[in-house]
Amino acid sequence: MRSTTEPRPGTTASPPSTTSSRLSSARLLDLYSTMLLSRTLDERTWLLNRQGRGSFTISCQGHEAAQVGSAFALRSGQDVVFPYYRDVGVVLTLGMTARDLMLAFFARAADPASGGRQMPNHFGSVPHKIMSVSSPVATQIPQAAGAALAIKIRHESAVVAVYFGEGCTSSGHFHEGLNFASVHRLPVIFICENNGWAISVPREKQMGVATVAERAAAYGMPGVSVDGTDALAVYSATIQALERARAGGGPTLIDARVYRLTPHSSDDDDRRYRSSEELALAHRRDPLDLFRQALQERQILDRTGDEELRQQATAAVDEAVAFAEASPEPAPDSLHLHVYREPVASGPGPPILKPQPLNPDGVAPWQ
Amino acid sequence: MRSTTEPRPGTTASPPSTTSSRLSSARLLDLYSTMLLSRTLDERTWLLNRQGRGSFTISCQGHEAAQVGSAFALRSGQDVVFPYYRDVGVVLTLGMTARDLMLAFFARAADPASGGRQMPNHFGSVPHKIMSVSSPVATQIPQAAGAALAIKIRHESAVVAVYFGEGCTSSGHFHEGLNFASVHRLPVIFICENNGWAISVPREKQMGVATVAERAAAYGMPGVSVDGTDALAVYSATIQALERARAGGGPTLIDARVYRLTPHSSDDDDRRYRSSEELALAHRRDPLDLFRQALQERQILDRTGDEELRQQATAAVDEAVAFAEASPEPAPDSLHLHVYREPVASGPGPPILKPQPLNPDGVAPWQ
Amino acid sequence: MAVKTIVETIRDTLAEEMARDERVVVLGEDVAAKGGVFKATDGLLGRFGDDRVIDTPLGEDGIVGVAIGAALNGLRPVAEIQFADFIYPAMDQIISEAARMRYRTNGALGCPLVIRAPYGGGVHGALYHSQSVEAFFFHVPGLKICAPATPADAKGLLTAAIRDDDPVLFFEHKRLYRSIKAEVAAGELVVPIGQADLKRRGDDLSIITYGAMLHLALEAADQLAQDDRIAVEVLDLRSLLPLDREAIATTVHKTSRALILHEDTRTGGVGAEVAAFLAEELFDDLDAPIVRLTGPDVPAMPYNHALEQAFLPRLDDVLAAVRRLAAF
Amino acid sequence: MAVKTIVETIRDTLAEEMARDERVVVLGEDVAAKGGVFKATDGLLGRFGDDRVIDTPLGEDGIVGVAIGAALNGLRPVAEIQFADFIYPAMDQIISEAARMRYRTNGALGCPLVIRAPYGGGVHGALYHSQSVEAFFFHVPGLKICAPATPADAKGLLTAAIRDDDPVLFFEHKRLYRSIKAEVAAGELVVPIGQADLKRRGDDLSIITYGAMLHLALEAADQLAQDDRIAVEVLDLRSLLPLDREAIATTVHKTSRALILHEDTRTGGVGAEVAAFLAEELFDDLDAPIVRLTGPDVPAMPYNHALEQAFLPRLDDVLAAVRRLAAF
Ligand SMILES: Cc1ncc(C[n+]2csc(CCOP(=O)(O)OP(=O)(O)O)c2C)c(N)n1
Ligand SMILES: Cc1ncc(C[n+]2csc(CCOP(=O)(O)OP(=O)(O)O)c2C)c(N)n1
Ligand SMILES: [Mg+2]
Ligand SMILES: [Mg+2]
Repeated sequence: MRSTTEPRPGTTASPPSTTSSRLSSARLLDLYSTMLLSRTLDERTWLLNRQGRGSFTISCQGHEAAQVGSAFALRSGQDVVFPYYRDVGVVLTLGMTARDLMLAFFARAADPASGGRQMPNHFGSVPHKIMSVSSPVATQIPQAAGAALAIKIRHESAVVAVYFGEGCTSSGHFHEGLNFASVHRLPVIFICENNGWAISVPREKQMGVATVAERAAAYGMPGVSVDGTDALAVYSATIQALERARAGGGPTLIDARVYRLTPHSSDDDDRRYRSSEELALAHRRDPLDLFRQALQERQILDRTGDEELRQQATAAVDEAVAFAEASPEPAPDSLHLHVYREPVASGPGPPILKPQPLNPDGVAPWQ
Repeated sequence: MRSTTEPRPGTTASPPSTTSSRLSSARLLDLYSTMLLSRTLDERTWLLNRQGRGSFTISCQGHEAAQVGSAFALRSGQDVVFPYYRDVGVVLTLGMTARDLMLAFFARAADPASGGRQMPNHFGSVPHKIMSVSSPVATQIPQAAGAALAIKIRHESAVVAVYFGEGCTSSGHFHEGLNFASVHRLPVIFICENNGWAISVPREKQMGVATVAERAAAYGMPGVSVDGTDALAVYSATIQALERARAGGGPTLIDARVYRLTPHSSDDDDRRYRSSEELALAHRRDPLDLFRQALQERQILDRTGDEELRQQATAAVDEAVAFAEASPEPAPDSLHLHVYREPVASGPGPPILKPQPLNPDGVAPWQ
Repeated sequence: MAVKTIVETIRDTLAEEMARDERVVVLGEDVAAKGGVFKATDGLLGRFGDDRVIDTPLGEDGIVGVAIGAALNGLRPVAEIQFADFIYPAMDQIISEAARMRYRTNGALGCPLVIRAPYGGGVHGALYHSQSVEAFFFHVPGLKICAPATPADAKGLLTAAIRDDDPVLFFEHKRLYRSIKAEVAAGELVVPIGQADLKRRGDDLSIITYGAMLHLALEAADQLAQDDRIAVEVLDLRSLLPLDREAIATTVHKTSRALILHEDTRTGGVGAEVAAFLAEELFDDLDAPIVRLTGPDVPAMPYNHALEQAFLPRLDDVLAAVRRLAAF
Repeated sequence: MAVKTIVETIRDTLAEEMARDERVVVLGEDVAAKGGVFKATDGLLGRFGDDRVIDTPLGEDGIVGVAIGAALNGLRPVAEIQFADFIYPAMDQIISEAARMRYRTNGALGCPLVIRAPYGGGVHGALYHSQSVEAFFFHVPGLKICAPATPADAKGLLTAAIRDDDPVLFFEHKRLYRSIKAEVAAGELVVPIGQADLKRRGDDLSIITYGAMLHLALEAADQLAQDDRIAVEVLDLRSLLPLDREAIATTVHKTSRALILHEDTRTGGVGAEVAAFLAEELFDDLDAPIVRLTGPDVPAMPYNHALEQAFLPRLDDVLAAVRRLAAF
């Protein structure tokens, strides 16, 4: 973990830090498996998309260390988490399953996030305190401050973690959220997965500072710049921020420098705006490779062990795809459900007056 | 001018700086007279309000040095200025007159800002390139960046100056405006009249930093903290920012620490939220007194000279009040003008169809 | 029974609900020490402390965003927007987030939140302290909207709003804050959101209205009864969303003539929906055109007194409209 | 004459206007190197340079705020909001500032600005890439709104919008971007904002519509002419604000029956105003109720294909509505 101004990730090649970690070997393997599952699942969605079996995907690839590393510090079901659309690794760490995510990919009724209403990767799971992701970016940032306010008022020990890309730090939502959190010294961690691109807009066109960490100065909160391809560095930065939050020290902004290894989404063609050299360089710091090497160096993992874990991940994804694809779709009529807690009679006048209304409830009554 | 973190103005008592100024005696007297006129005019609006001759006023009192000092550095009709509602001193410096402001106070047709449509102090004057003030705060900040973008694209040497209170620095508009300006290194000066209160909300509940200047770090632009009760300090800070902007060095944030000597507006009762001691302390650093003392010390002004200037200011305000109060009101029918450049036929169907429409144009046709 | 103004009723109701349910918190600009620019939260800080009565930084986006997050995490926030005219920075949070939360989670997660905002003109508030903004939210399924015009309705609807499990916009007409006084019964009063109220009965013509215009309608109805022997029925919508289509249908079925009256500007206002509903569902019942009497299609109400008055629908306008309609 | 899609027409028109008037600049997220997520600004960067084709930081408030300031200082900005669903953060700048600038300066200062935004659904865009947002702006005097449904109208209206001295919201239905192709004459074409267009003539019934629903209406009209000998007249509003009340009155005066069709949700939609206008001004002409066929009152269009289809008005719905109305 470093707090200095650094060039775009991919241009440095420091080895992943392992010393600062207090994780057991079993936990380290767990962390690696979760990264692996995230990657495997993510890759599969691209395949399915190309096969025409799902119309959209958006990726965590390149962000897995930042996601799983940070989420490993959180307490599932206790801490309140606002992920964003790339956070496959975060939600899998917290307890959502490959099935859950594939149910969303196929827009099935059993999708726990939205019952197939939202796009894939718009996560959400009430038991895991994973708040609902929406598409308008950065809206979750002031909401995270609000969730932390509730914690503070109730004197709970939970912490809020909120995730977003560096593009979102340009949004007014970011400013108002961090400002509020800093005034009230709220227990919230702002985690930026800074991949240097907002779709096609590079960091230089996004902000007048070299790092997102510098933005923290406007709120009098620590801005911690960390190599986001290093899972353990992110883990320990998150632990520190958590401890600070729980001790009443207020919020922290973590700037996790990562690289997006895929186009923005299945609708994007990134060759229009970034070079293949840049991408190749980034692949040399693939967080999965780095973490595998670290585990191998520490002799926690060998080649066969790795092969086994990969097969497990593939099997889990295979199973999830089969399960989800066979799972029922929402009924067309369910379109009208859950606008309000109680169904609202938004219909026409009383039937007494118009026994045959032309248009009883706002939709075509003739169907 | 100091760029350090300092306590609330009113608690320090450094003498106004005069050395850094290159203003002639005549210009210094001019500066003082403009501050005096601002104060005199402002005080009169409170009187008129208490007399029931105008339903609203909002004050520049305590901010005059920051306003006139900064505006003295601008080139009227060339630089583009976005003031806010306290900026009596700014607009008088740039060439608006006591008559103009009194026409607005009395909501007369000849009010050059809005023809009596807006509240008093919602300034605007096309020939002076004073952009129109609205009530929703901070909206002018990204607009100032946009005006500066136009200057940059056309390679002009003009600069944009935009004014706002420290409360506005919490708004998303502030963030998006400064961020855009910093990315494009635009020729714009962000001038915060930091009086430590947003109506009843004190600085500590407004931001997690001690000074507004610190907010500049998030945009990689200089944040200059200046004693806003010292007209010449503000003047020279503004000159430096202007030179920087014109040299292509990009934007500057000036944090001018002032104190609001009146309640927020004629609708406010500030005894509910701030102590009379705090106010008394601030009165001891009344910018008008400080500047008069400085001029007296430099023997540019003596007691009779001051008395004369005061009489001139009073006479100008007397004349403006008489003129404006006698000036005609807008015609009620003019309500419908200037919604669009060209009047729009938003009426009913063609007269052929309905010779006697019940409601021809969206307003009561029976009147 | 005490005689109270609307603003007193709002304050007392907030205090009652805060005492009843500790999840209820109040936040907004100047709501704590100052007690709100209209004094609607006066005294709450002293009684409930600064954990539950929170002065926010200046930023409506943040106010509503924070309130949503707090609601998601178990509180029942009542956010104040100082003037309805300043609600626009919060549109993204209100429309994209609060209104869609339950729908997008397929019912898993609600957003119990009240946003109070003084609205409306006629108090020299000029372009930006006079606006009616209800129509923007009226087009957002997932939101509820209240616009009471009497102290009792203010109490009953605010109580219902705070207890509601969905986001409620609560618009308080600032011209009525102190100008309308009435008896308000002590003790709990809940007016269900979505129920209009017949404020006056009559057989000849229905005025459908809400907010400050209710009182203009009642005044007109009195005069028309005396001078013209026209019996006007006055329906106060009170809640705009859900819209009480049943009550609207019932009154127009009875009278066969409808005048829709609101202060907000005309094109795309709430009155358009009421008229469209009637034109579709009660076509056979109508004996006359459906007339809307509204503010004009200009951006907002000017400061100058004569212009402000020219904006507002007046008693004479209502009288003339009713007479024409009754004679149709 | 070249056959073009709507998105090609938009791109070419932007290029033509930029070539004609150097004050025209384009700004938004991903509009430069990427050429826009729908490719509507593709090639402009190479041709006009990065002073005039500007990738902005991620923030719609900033995009529109900057555009307003640029417009006040002599440019003619064309801002792109990547999806109409993301326009809400810019509401304050659009409504409080752009729309009210001329009015609040008593005519002294205009705000010539175009905001382009792809809108509408049926492309698996889910809740937040499918919305119709026109109704929010329809209630804002001071704004103009275009919603073309053919390449020629897209060209003519975009040209008019860029040359207009007032702020224009320009909504492009994303389902039509590439699905509708038609001949577009070379050379200048200006379609005045505020003029609806009769896209098909008929004596029996009027369908009043805009956007993607125009094409559904035309398809239905064809089928009804063949199968039912019902002659449907189809009025394409094209511009929503100013609303062409004259054209609406003319067609309904002729046919005496009106079906209003839009994809946007029902309550408080543009169709409500059209219906309310007719119910007030053409009451004597009407032979049947005014029927609206619209998207349902749910927060937005879901991702799941079956749910998405359930949201959208369908051909069968239009046929059934026309048949019922014609038989009334
Ligand atoms: C308010 C809003 N504006 C625009 C978009 C379209 N959009 C989706 S993702 C994105 C870029 C986000 O960049 P960043 O925050 O850096 O996250 P990343 O995708 O790089 O992880 C944009 C512009 C959106 N979803 N919401
Ligand atoms: C968007 C918006 N929200 C709220 C208000 C109400 N209001 C008017 S001035 C003000 C405080 C402004 O404080 P500051 O920016 O510090 O300026 P000051 O008045 O102290 O000079 C508030 C909250 C407003 N005008 N606009
Ligand atoms: Mg990014
Ligand atoms: Mg202040």
